[in-house]
Amino acid sequence: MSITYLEAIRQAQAKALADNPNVFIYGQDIGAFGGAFKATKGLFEKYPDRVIDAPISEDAMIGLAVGAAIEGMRPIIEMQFADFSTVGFNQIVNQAATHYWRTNVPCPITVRLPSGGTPGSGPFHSQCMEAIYAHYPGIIVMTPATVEDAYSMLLEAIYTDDPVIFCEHKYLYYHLKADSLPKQSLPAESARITRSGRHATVITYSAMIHEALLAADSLHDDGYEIEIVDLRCVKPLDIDTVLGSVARTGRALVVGEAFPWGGVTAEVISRIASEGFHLLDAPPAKLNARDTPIPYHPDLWRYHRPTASSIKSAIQKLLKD
Amino acid sequence: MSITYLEAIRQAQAKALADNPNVFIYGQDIGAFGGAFKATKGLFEKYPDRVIDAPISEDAMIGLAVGAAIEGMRPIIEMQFADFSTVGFNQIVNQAATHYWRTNVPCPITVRLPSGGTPGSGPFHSQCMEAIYAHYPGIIVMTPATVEDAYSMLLEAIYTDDPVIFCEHKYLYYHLKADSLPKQSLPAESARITRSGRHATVITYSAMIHEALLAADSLHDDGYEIEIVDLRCVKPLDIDTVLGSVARTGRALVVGEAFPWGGVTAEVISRIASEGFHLLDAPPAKLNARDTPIPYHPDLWRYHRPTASSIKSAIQKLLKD
Amino acid sequence: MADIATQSTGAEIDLPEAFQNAFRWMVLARTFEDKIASVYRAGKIVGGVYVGRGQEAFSAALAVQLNRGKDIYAPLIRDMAGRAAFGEPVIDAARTYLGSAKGSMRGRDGNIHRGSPREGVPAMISHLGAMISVVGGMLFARRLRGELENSVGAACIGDGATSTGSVHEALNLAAIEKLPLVVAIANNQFAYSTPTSRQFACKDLVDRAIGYGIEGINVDGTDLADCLQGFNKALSRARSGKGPQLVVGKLLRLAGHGEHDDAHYISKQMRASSLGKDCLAVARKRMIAENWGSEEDCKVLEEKAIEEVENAILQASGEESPDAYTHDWNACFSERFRDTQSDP
Amino acid sequence: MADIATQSTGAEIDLPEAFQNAFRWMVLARTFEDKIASVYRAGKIVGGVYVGRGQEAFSAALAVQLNRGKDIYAPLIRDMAGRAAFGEPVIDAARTYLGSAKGSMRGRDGNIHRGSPREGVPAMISHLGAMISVVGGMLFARRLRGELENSVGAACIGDGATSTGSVHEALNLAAIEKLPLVVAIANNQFAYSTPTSRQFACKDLVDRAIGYGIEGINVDGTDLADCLQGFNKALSRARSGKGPQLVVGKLLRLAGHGEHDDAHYISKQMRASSLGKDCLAVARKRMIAENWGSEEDCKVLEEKAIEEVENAILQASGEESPDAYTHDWNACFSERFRDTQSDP
Ligand SMILES: Cc1ncc(C[n+]2csc(CCOP(=O)(O)OP(=O)(O)O)c2C)c(N)n1
Ligand SMILES: Cc1ncc(C[n+]2csc(CCOP(=O)(O)OP(=O)(O)O)c2C)c(N)n1
Ligand SMILES: [Mg+2]
Ligand SMILES: [Mg+2]
Repeated sequence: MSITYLEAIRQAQAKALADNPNVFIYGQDIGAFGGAFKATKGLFEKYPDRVIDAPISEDAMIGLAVGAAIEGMRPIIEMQFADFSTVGFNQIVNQAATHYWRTNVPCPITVRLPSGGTPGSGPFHSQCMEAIYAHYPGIIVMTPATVEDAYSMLLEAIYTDDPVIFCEHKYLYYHLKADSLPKQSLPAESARITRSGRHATVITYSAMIHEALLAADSLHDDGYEIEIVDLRCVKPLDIDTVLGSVARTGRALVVGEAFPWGGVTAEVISRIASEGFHLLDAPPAKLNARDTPIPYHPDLWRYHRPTASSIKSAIQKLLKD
Repeated sequence: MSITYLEAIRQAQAKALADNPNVFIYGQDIGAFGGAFKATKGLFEKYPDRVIDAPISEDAMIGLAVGAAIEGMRPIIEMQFADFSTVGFNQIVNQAATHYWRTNVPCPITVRLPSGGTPGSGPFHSQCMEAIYAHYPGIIVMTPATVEDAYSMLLEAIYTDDPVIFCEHKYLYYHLKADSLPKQSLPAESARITRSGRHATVITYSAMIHEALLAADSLHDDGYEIEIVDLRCVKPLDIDTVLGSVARTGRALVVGEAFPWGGVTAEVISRIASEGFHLLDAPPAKLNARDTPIPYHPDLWRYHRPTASSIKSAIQKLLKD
Repeated sequence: MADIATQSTGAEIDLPEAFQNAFRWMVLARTFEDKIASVYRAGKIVGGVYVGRGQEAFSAALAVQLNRGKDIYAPLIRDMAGRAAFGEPVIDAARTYLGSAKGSMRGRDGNIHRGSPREGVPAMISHLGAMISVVGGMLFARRLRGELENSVGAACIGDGATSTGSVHEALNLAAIEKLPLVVAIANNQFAYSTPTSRQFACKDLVDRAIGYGIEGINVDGTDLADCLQGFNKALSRARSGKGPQLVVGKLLRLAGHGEHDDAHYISKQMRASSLGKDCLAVARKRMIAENWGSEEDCKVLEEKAIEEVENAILQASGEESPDAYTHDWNACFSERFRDTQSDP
Repeated sequence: MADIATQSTGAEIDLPEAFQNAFRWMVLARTFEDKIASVYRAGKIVGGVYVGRGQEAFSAALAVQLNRGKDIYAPLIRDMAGRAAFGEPVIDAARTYLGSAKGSMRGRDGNIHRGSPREGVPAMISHLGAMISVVGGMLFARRLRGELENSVGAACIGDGATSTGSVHEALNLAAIEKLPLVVAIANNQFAYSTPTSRQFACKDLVDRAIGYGIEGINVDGTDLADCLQGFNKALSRARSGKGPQLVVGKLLRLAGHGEHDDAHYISKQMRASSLGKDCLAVARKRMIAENWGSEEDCKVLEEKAIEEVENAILQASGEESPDAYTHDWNACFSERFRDTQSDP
C-alpha cells in the first residue's frame, strides 16, 4: 500500500472524526464534493452531520469555529487555499489567538491551510503564510514535510487546546508517498534531523525539505555531508535541536519558500545568532523566495522559489565562507 | 511654537491636500469630527470634498483607495487604530501590494496606522503591525520616531508610487514635541544615527527610540557610549547604515515593541548576522514585547513592552558578552 | 412596534413582571455608568469609558428574557443593562474598569471587554461585527451535540457595525444554518461621530432581514414595553426553530461615544426629537402610571442601586492590581507548545 | 424580466442591434473557451481553465452596453464574452492562458487573472468580492476630479461570492456614495460544488438590494434579450445618477467549476430545467426567428470566430515565455524603496 501526503491528511481527519464526536470539519466544498483537493473525500458520507459545507465567508467560518471551540468542540476549518485565510485573518489573530489569554478558556481550533507553490498557481493560490500567523502570540504553527508528519501532526493539532495553523503543502499532496501511516511519532513540537551530516546544516521545513535533500544528495557526490533539520513546527521553534546541529557542523543555511523579509528564516537565524553565536564558523545564511508576488508562469515560478539547485549554490557558498 | 508628533501628521496632510488636488483622505470620523486622534482636525472645513468619512468597512476602504489610485489619485486612508487594519488585510496585501507587479500600474496609497501601546489600551488598540505588512512584497513600511520624521516621511509616503504602510505611534502623538517642522530631511529610506557611541549599537524605531535614548543616557553615567540607529523605514531596510554602526561598535541590540516571534528585530539580526558577521564582537541580541496579547492594565503593560530599563539591562548584558 | 414579519409565534409576555425586572437592571446600569463616568473624570480610570445611556431599555429588554445557563448573550459596548440582566455581577464591571486582578479579565483586558464564555457570555473583541459568528458557532456546536433544545443566542451590535463584512457573513451563515440567533441592532443614530447617513443608504436597517431570508422587527428603543414585546416575539420565533431574527431599536445615544467625547456633533433638534427621549425616565413614568410600582418603590430601587454600585467601586478600588512578576505570561494553554524563547 | 424597482429611466434600447452585437461576442467567447478547454485537456496549459459556458448572454449583455475608454468593467472568471465585448483582444486571453511574455500579465499572472486597469479593466485578484470596492474607488476618483460625467462602473460576481463580507462592504459603501455602479450577479446555482441553498437563505438574491437602499433587477440569464433589457435599465439608471444597481441573472453553469471538474453534482433535473437552457442556442434561434440574422450569417460568424481563435492560440503558442533571468524582479515601482537584500 502506498499513501500520499494528501491521503494522510484525509485519514487523520477520518480518525479524529471516528474517535471523537466533538470533531467536525467545516469548509467550502468539503462535504459531498470532498474538497477542492479531496482532502475530505468520503468523510461526509460517513459523518454527514460533522463534515459541513461552508459559504464563502472565511471571517464567519473562523468565528464559527471559535464559538464551537468555546463550547468544547474541536473544529477543523479547511481554507480552500492558504491565501484565502487573509479574509479570516482578523478572526484568527484577534479572536482565536487571544481567547485563552484573555478569558482563560482554551480555543482548540485547527485551521488547515493548503499552502505553497505549484506550477501555474500564481500569486493567489501559492502563498506560504506561516510567518504571518507565527508572529501572533497564542497560535501554534505546524508545517509538516512528510506523509507521516502530515498524519500524526494533524492529529496532534486537532487534539491541541490552542489554535493551530496547519500549513499543508500542496506540492507534496500527490508527490509524496509513504508505505504506511505511523503508529508512533515524534511530538509535533520537536524538530527532526532528517539527514545527518557534518559540513553544514540546512534548516528548513515543509516542501523545502525535499529540495534540500536533493541538494544534499548532489553535494554528497562532491564529498560534503550536509545535515538537514526539519523544523516541523515553526511556532514554537525547537531551537535546541537546531543549535545542536549547528554545534556539530558550525555552518547554517536557513531555507524558506515564503517571502524574504522576515519570516521563519529570519527568526531562525536570529535565534542561532543570539543563542548559538559561538557555534558558528561562518555567517549564517538564508534563502527565500524572491521579494515579488508568486508568478504564474512555471519558468518564473521555478526561479522565484528556492530549488535544489539554488540551495546547492547557497550551501557551496556557505562552505567556502 | 511647539509642534507635536500628531500635529506634524496633521500638517503633512494639510500640505499634501493644499499642494496636490489628487490627494484625499478617507477614514472613519475624520471629517467634521477631525478623527479619533484629531489627526485631520480642520481639514474637512478646508477641503470638504477630499476629507471624507468612511463607513466601518476597512476592506472596502482599502479597495476604494486602490481603485482611486489606479485612476491617478493619492489616497490617504486613516485606520482608526492599526489593529483594525486586520479587516482590510486582504485588500492591502493581495490587492494593493501586488498591483504594480501584476499590472504595471502603480498603486500609490498611504495607509496610516495609529500604532503601538499606551497605558490602558489593551489587546486591540495597541498593536504594532509593521512586520506583518513588511513581509509582503510590494509594500513600503515607514515607522517614524520623531516629529520631523512624522511630517517629512508622511509627505514622502503620499508622493511615493507604491502602497505605504505608515505606522505612526500613538504614544508619541502628544508626548513628542519639536520647535518647528523641517524644510529638508533625510530621505525616508535612510536610517539615521540618532546618537553616536562606540560601545554598542541599539537598532530600533518608532517609540522605542525614546526608550533606547533614556537607556543610553543612563548608561552614559556608567561610562558607556551607546550608538542608536533609527531604522525609520523597516521595509526596505537601510542595512548599510546598520552595518556601518555595528562595524564601529561590534555589538548590536535590536529592539522592537512588536511581538517577539519574527518581525523587524529578527529580520535586522538575521541581516546583521548574514552580512556583518565578522563585525560582531558578541552575539547580537534582541528585545521585544512579550509573547502574549498586549495587556490592558498599565502595570502589566509596562512589563510587556520593552522599556528604558529593560533595554538598559539588555545592553548591559550585551556589553558583558 | 412596526412588525414587518407576518406572524408572531410568541408566547404572551407577562408585561408588568418583565417591565419591573428590566427596569431594575436599567436603574442599576445607569447608576453604575454615571458613577464610573465620574470616576473617569476624576482621572482614576486608565483607558476609556463607554456607556449605554439612552440604550438601557433596548439592552435590558433582550437580556431579561434570556436564561443564564441556557442561552447565550454577547453584549457590546453599551450593554451594561443587558449584562446585569443576564447576571453579570456589578463587581465584575467595577473590577474590569478599575483593573483589579480579580476581575474576569484579570487586568488583561479592560472596561467593556469582559465576559465569561463558559457561562454563555463571550468576551467581545474590539473589532466590530466579529462576535456574531462566534455566537453562531456556539449555537452550532450545541445543535451538533444535541444540546441545543430551545436555547437561543443573542448578539448585540450598533448601527455602524452593520457596515462590516463580518456582520454580513455571520448573519448570512446563521440564516443558512437556521440558527436560533437574535441579532439586536441598537440604531443610536451615530457610529462615534458618523451619522447613519454616512453608514448606510437603506431606508431602514430592518430591510436587511429580507436579504438574508430572516425575520426582522423594528422597535422603539426608547420605549421599554415595545422593546420587551419586540424581543419577546423574536426570541419565541428563534426558540421555535424559525431561524435568525433581526431586531432593530431606534434610539439616540445620550452620551458621547466614550466619556472623552462631548458629542457636540449631535444636533439640538435630534436631541429634542422623540429619538432623544430618555428611556429610563419614560419607563419610570410608565411604571408609576400603570401602577406596576410606586414612586416610593422606584426610589428604593435607585437607592439600592447606588449602594450596590458604591460598594462595588469601593471594593474593586481596594483590590490588588495584577502583579507583572508573578503573572502567567503564556498565551498558549498547552505547556508543550510554549516557546523556549527566553523572556525579555 | 421581473423588475422589482418601480420605474425605468432607461433610454430605449435598439434591441436588434444590441442583440446582434452581443451575439457576436457570445460566439467568440464560446469558441475560444471550447478551444482553450481542449488545449487544457491536451495537457498544454499549466494551471486551471475556467469557462463561462451558459453565462455568455448575461456577460455580453452588460459589456456590450459599456463604452471602452469611458466606462469601467471588472469581469470575473466567467466573463470571456463580456471581456471580448468590452474590447479585450482574444490574443490577450490566449497569451495569458498560454503564458506568453507578451500578454497583459507578462506571465506573472495567468488564465482569467488579466486586465488593463488603465483602460478601465481592473485585473481581478482571486479573493472573491474584492474587486467591487476597487471599481467603486475608480468611480469615486473620477467624480472627485469632475471627470465622471455619465460614465458607469460594472462589476461581475457570482452567487457564491455574495456571501463574502467584501461584497457587502463594497455595495454598502457604493450606496452611501451613490456611485454609478452596476453589480452583475450571475446566479449560476453553484459556487464550485456548493448549491445556493448552502450559500444564502433569502428567496432571491435581488432581495439584497433593498437592504442597501439600491435598485435591483432580476433577469433570465438564459435569454439574451431579457439580459440586454435588464442591463439597459440598470445602466441608464446608474448613468442618470440613481446610484448603484444590482442585476441578478438566473442561469446554470453549463460546465465544471474549472475544466478539471466534471460537475457530477449538478443533477439531471436541473440540467434539464429551464435554467439549463444554453443561452447561445437560444439566442441563435431568436436571431434567426426575428430575422436579425440568417442561418448563413450565424455560420459566417462562427467560422470567423474559429479562425480568430485558432490564429490567436497559434500565435500565442509560438511566442516566448518570460525569461526569469532578464525579468524585472521588483515588486515596487519606486526605485529608491527597493530593498538592497541580495537576490537568492
Ligand atoms: C472593525 C472596526 N473598525 C473600527 C472600529 C473603531 N470603532 C469603535 S466603536 C466605533 C463606532 C461604532 O458605532 P456603532 O456600531 O453604531 O456602535 P455605537 O458606538 O453607536 O454603540 C468605531 C468606528 C472598531 N472597533 N472595529
Ligand atoms: C475569498 C475566497 N474564498 C474562496 C475562494 C475559492 N473559490 C474560487 S471560485 C469559488 C466559487 C465561486 O462561486 P461563485 O461566486 O458562485 O462564482 P462561479 O464560480 O459560480 O462563477 C471559490 C469558493 C476564493 N476565490 N476567494
Ligand atoms: Mg451607533
Ligand atoms: Mg456560482
